[in-house]
Amino acid sequence: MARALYLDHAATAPLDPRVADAMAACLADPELQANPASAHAAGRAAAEQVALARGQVARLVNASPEAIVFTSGATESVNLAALGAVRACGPGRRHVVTSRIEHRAGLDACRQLEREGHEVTWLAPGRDGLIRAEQVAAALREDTALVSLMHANNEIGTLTDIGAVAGLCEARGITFHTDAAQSVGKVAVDCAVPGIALLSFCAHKLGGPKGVGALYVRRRPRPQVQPLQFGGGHEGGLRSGTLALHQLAGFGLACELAGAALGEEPARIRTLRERLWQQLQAAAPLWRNGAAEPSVPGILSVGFAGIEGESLLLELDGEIAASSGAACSSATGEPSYVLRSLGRSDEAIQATLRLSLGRGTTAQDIDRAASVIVRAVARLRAALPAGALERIA
Amino acid sequence: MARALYLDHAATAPLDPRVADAMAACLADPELQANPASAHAAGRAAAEQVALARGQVARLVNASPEAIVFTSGATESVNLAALGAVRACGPGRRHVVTSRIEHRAGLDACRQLEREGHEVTWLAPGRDGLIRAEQVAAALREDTALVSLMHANNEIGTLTDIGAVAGLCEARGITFHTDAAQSVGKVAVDCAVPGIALLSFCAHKLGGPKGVGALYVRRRPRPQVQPLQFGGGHEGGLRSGTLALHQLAGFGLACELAGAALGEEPARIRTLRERLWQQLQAAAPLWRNGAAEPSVPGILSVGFAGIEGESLLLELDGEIAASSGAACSSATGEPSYVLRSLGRSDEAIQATLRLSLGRGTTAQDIDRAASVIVRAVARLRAALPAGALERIA
Amino acid sequence: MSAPATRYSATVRSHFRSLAGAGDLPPAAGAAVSGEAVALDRLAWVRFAVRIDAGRIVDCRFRAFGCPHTLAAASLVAGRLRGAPIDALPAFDAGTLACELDAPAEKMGRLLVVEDALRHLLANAHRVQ
Amino acid sequence: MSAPATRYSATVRSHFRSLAGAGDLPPAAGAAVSGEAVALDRLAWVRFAVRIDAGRIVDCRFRAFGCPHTLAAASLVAGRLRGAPIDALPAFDAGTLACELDAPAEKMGRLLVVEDALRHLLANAHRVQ
Ligand SMILES: Cc1ncc(COP(=O)(O)O)c(C=O)c1O
Ligand SMILES: Cc1ncc(COP(=O)(O)O)c(C=O)c1O
Repeated sequence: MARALYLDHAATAPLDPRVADAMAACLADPELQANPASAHAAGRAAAEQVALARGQVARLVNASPEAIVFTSGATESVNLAALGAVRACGPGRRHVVTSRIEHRAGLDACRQLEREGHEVTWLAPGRDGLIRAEQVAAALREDTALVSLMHANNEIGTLTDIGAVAGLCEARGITFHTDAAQSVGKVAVDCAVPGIALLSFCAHKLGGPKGVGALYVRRRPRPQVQPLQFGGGHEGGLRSGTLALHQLAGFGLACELAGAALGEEPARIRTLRERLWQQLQAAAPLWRNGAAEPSVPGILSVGFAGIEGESLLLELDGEIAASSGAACSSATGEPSYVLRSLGRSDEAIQATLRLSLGRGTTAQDIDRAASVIVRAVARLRAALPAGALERIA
Repeated sequence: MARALYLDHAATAPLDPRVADAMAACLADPELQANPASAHAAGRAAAEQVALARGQVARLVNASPEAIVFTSGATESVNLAALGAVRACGPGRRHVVTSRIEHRAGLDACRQLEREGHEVTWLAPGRDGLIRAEQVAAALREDTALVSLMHANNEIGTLTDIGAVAGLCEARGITFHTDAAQSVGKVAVDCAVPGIALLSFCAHKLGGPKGVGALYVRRRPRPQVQPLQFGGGHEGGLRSGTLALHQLAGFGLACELAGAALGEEPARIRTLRERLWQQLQAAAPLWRNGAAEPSVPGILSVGFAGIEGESLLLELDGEIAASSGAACSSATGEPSYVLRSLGRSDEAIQATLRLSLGRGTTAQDIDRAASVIVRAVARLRAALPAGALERIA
Repeated sequence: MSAPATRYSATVRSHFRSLAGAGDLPPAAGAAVSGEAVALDRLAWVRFAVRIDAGRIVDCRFRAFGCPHTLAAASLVAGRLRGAPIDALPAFDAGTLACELDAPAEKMGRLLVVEDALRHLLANAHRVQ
Repeated sequence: MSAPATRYSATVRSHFRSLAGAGDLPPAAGAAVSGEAVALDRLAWVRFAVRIDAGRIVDCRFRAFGCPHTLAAASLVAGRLRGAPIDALPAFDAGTLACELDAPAEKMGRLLVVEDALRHLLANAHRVQ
């Protein structure tokens, strides 16, 4: 069986082969085996490589290297930002603003803050999936400790105007965090935008390895952040634990490569996505979740009337690897709360496919994917009872 | 310049070349690039490899695979155990028992618990570096939530009788956690010993990659643990975040290899360590920190009268990579609190060298190391003012 | 980012792949009888149609919306009904279907919809008799 | 697990490697004078000894306990004193030593011990004169 066409880059992107090579070289190099925190020559050699990677990562988001805290991934970054910033606040600031469409990391971190006695305002998106700066403005209070809103949504790809939100927070002295796991390396992301205090991202969404991420922590003024894990005091005291050089080297190179591709790649991917959307019209009735723009280029969330999601996935199994709206957002498999908060019915949610494109995706791939999906949808619909097409939408 | 002799295995062990190869293969395999949480064929293939690694890791500590929670390293495991178990307790149990010689991860996590209003009993070791079960028994209270004691100490290698301590906790229904980062893979470690509820370890001390570790969480009865980071609900809800297959595969293989070597290797290493200690007698006056036994085989902490630590390290630079007592325990470089709690003076602490052996260490290495150290100590002592040899000890 | 890997038995896969028996009854001699059950909250909707002639089910077709197990169960039932004498029909309930398809426990709710559709079919068929 | 990587200048490395001037004064003509300073809390202990003959320092030796910068500073001072006329000695303090050795700020405390030992030496030398 030929390998399935991979259209699940938003779940994780395949490791860039150049990054794989660099990591393998790092793992095999006897000179780079020491602990970067060790004072001896071997440790210093490792520390130099860490500094190099930190610079590469920082550059992609226009930050200074000292503002980058390495973590184990975006889940940790988001938790460190949200839990850390709020727990570090005095009792006078107990209010948090976030949205209903954050990634589970942000959502569950804010739920934990509620359990810890904080009050959370959960902004709801419009039917277009967008959270607007005016909603944030209306939610801010005297005692707001943190605003945490994702940049690009991982299920529907829509972008929040974080510049506008950051500006609001800046004006009021409120810490603003954005989860940029789905946007860094896909569109230009600039930490120097006034008001961005904390910004989360990770390597494996942009061609780097899984298990490593970063939190940008603004230097001046530096937001107070309580660490999640304590220990030797690495990463400016914010994130203790031995640094994994091969992971950082892979992350660094992936950032450099993604940065170099930012000129052409977004437009190419966006064009492919719209081509896919056009070709899928042959499977009408269907709908698109979330506004087409503003968005990151590579994510298309589409629902097919009369389709049961699990059967569609089995139809596509071995042909196309994609995510289902039935279970986009968790390791446990519940219907997407993101699509639900866009006002979709549970039936419509489960009939959804998230197709996400990446660097390796070609026009040929898109054509093949569209024809496979159109055929699969047609076959399942051919067996539907009368009336089902209308009721499942 | 020939590569320095690496005697800093307790800081981090060089990656086993077989592990490096397996990880490189995993990073380069197009079939293994998906997210192990994805339902499609590619995701399932990755999930199968995760299960394999989980089994290998579990086997080394005689646990069931379901009891293994993957983390980013021992620092995270220790924090998850200590902060997690205590935060999950009701307000009725506010007391924690630990020691003054824990790794900074355990120490700083317990300091954080103090800041959160918990009461911590800090057990002091004897001059031999040992914490005794009787001390624990005397410290237990009605409201004790957690006992957290390391198995092998990372600076002096001494072993705590965790079976005895676990038994005490078992009898009283108290959660017992042990930081076994320095013992797993070095001596037999058995999670099935009655009373062990939580056990932390990591890959990079036993020939695996940096940036990955595990927390053993007993199944029955399962200790309550509040996660450090929230999200998709991976790892039984205890540790959310995308799993990094290449890291887990490397960890798994390293555990398998370490397990296979447990028959012969500990005795070999212990013999080499004692040979080193004997040969270093030529640099008398000198002393050994901590009891020679019970201990993990590979750690020798030795102090040299009249020696300034930084000068000794520079003498050895390029010849021997080892850690200094002046800065064993942190990324920031303070005198060792472990040696201080053994009753050593600050002068004696800074005159200390931690030499730690590992799988690659040979008898030849030991002989060379001893002669280099003896020569270095002699050269520095030759320049000492009269009386300094006696006063710095 | 995705559903837990549900594994499908060979029987499920083969019925799902062919969807044998899906569609409408072709015109023929005999009485056409149908039975249907819907439970959209369980994502299952199944309709059986049979043609009965001389005390025997001479043809059986199904239409269904649902997961692979639901579709496979409907297809399996349709195949077994075809040719069966009306007074000695093979007995099916959700339990036997789950067993034949090696379905996980969480699929029982959906298989009950198949069972319901079959029950309605049989009730209608007996009324026709 | 270890100290922050302290970098050493070429001057420090070269003096540290040779420890030129370490040891005791060999017997010779002229008056032997010494000066010493100890600060164990700063891990520094330095002792200079010079032989003075005909208004000139004809030999200088040091003994020291301390970090590479301390040892290098002592060695550097000893070398410069050797041969200097007693009424036109080169001027050294911790600042000039730090500058010559390219020492980081945290080493000033130790270099002050070298300065102190030198000061005591000179005081004793002038008394002998
Ligand atoms: C928007 C967003 N935030 C956070 C995460 C979590 O990232 P990680 O898998 O690195 O923990 C993801 C991806 O899973 C994501 O899409
Ligand atoms: C006893 C002990 N616990 C915890 C750790 C922390 O491990 P990691 O570097 O994997 O976070 C170490 C090593 O640094 C250790 O020796």
